[in-house]
Amino acid sequence: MIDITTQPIDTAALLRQVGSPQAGAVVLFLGTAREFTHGRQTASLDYECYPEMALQKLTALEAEARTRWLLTGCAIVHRVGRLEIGEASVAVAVSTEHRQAAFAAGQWLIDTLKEIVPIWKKENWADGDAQWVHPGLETPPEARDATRGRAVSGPSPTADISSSEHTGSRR
Amino acid sequence: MIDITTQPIDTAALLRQVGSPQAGAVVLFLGTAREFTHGRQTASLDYECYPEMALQKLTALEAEARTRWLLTGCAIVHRVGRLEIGEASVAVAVSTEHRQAAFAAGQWLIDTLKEIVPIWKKENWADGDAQWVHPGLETPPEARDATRGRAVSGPSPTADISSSEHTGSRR
Amino acid sequence: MKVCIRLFAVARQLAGRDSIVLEMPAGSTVAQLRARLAADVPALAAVLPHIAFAVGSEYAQDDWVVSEGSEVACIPPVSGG
Amino acid sequence: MKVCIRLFAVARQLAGRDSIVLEMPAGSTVAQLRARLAADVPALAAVLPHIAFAVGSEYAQDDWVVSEGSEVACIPPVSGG
Repeated sequence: MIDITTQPIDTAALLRQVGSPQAGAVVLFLGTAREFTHGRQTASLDYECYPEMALQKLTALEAEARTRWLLTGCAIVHRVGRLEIGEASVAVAVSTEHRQAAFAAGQWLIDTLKEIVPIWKKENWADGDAQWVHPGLETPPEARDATRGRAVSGPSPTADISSSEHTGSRR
Repeated sequence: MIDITTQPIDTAALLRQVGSPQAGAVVLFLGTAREFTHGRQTASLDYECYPEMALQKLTALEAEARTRWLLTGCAIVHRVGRLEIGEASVAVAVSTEHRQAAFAAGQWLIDTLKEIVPIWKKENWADGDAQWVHPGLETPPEARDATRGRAVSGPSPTADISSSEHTGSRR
Repeated sequence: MKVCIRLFAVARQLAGRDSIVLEMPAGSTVAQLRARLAADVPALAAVLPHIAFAVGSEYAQDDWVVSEGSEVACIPPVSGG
Repeated sequence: MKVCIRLFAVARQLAGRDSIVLEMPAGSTVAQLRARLAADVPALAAVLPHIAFAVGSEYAQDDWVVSEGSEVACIPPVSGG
């Protein structure tokens, strides 16, 4: 089950969804809005997505996970819009016969989601600044909502997406 | 938070319990009663524990996990008594700043719980047989509730418990 | 041909709009779209080298040839999860 | 000294009781308890080599000396989780 929603994520429904008489293990991962990042306080987060592509990529992720592990259940839900501190932005739930596969599949799903699914987070800092988070991209000054902004940097995630990429020309 | 209970595990309460403004990740593991084991059908499970020692060992597990990872929340609940297929026998919930630690701590906690905490499962097979599960121990015929029993075998888990073991004499 | 490019996150913010229509020669590649976008929307020039493109909801490399009517999107480095 | 041993799971089932009190010499070790238990409760003899002992809620090796009043338990291989 794949969903992108503006509503709070219903974890109980997700756990019911992936439950199965064939399952001996369930792993639920939640990404939650953290108050402090490198000591800087966050007031809230805004998530935006490219809906058609995000849904397609999430669906492809589930399909790929099902080729790698024998899943008795799988559900991925991403929330978009405004999130307060402590709220869950993403939930990944998988069930399997044995626990090793549930941990491995859950971790692979969230790791890969964070690399390839077109969803973006904006930090609304407590100091009034706001800033889109784009790992590897130094946000230029004009992209900041206030002047005290500081871009978050990190390795570019776009290097690992070749498996489902258009390469070469189409005609 | 540590608990051993005869009641269904309240996963929503566990998730609230481990939630924290400092947490960016939550991992919940559930062990659930599976209908088939090596093709043989289970009707229900009975769990029994040595309550004082099980609580002490679960408490020690949480403490050890907190020395290994920076946990913003940790909860372990094991259910005992009769469980129907699909019900959760155990729940481990951890929250951390970043997700890698949440997966690692969750997996270590359930792996170690299954090695050292004095809790036992009895399979009530659909064919009427019933049998305590003791990995590495061939259950002798007189320990079976019916004649078609077959002991579950596997590696002994008691080899790895030296960290909290009495060794040598006390006086 | 007309190509509509959807813009998200910092790209949308810098451009001040959520899509832009470019008039491109038939047979244009993603690289050519990227160059035209930088020329037409200078606010995007600095970030475009770091922005991926998607065509029809799939990531597309620079040599990908865009067809008329394709759905094209700018995909800045993602930060979901 | 009197030593009360709690029995769980298959040990409880085989012995038909959930504890047993043994009269042991002062200074007895876990190994001596195990031997006496096998002698007094023949139904346990076959499984006792595979059963761990706990004293005061800690796993105790064979050379551990049991004190009077200690809480002792037979711990068959565990299968919780």
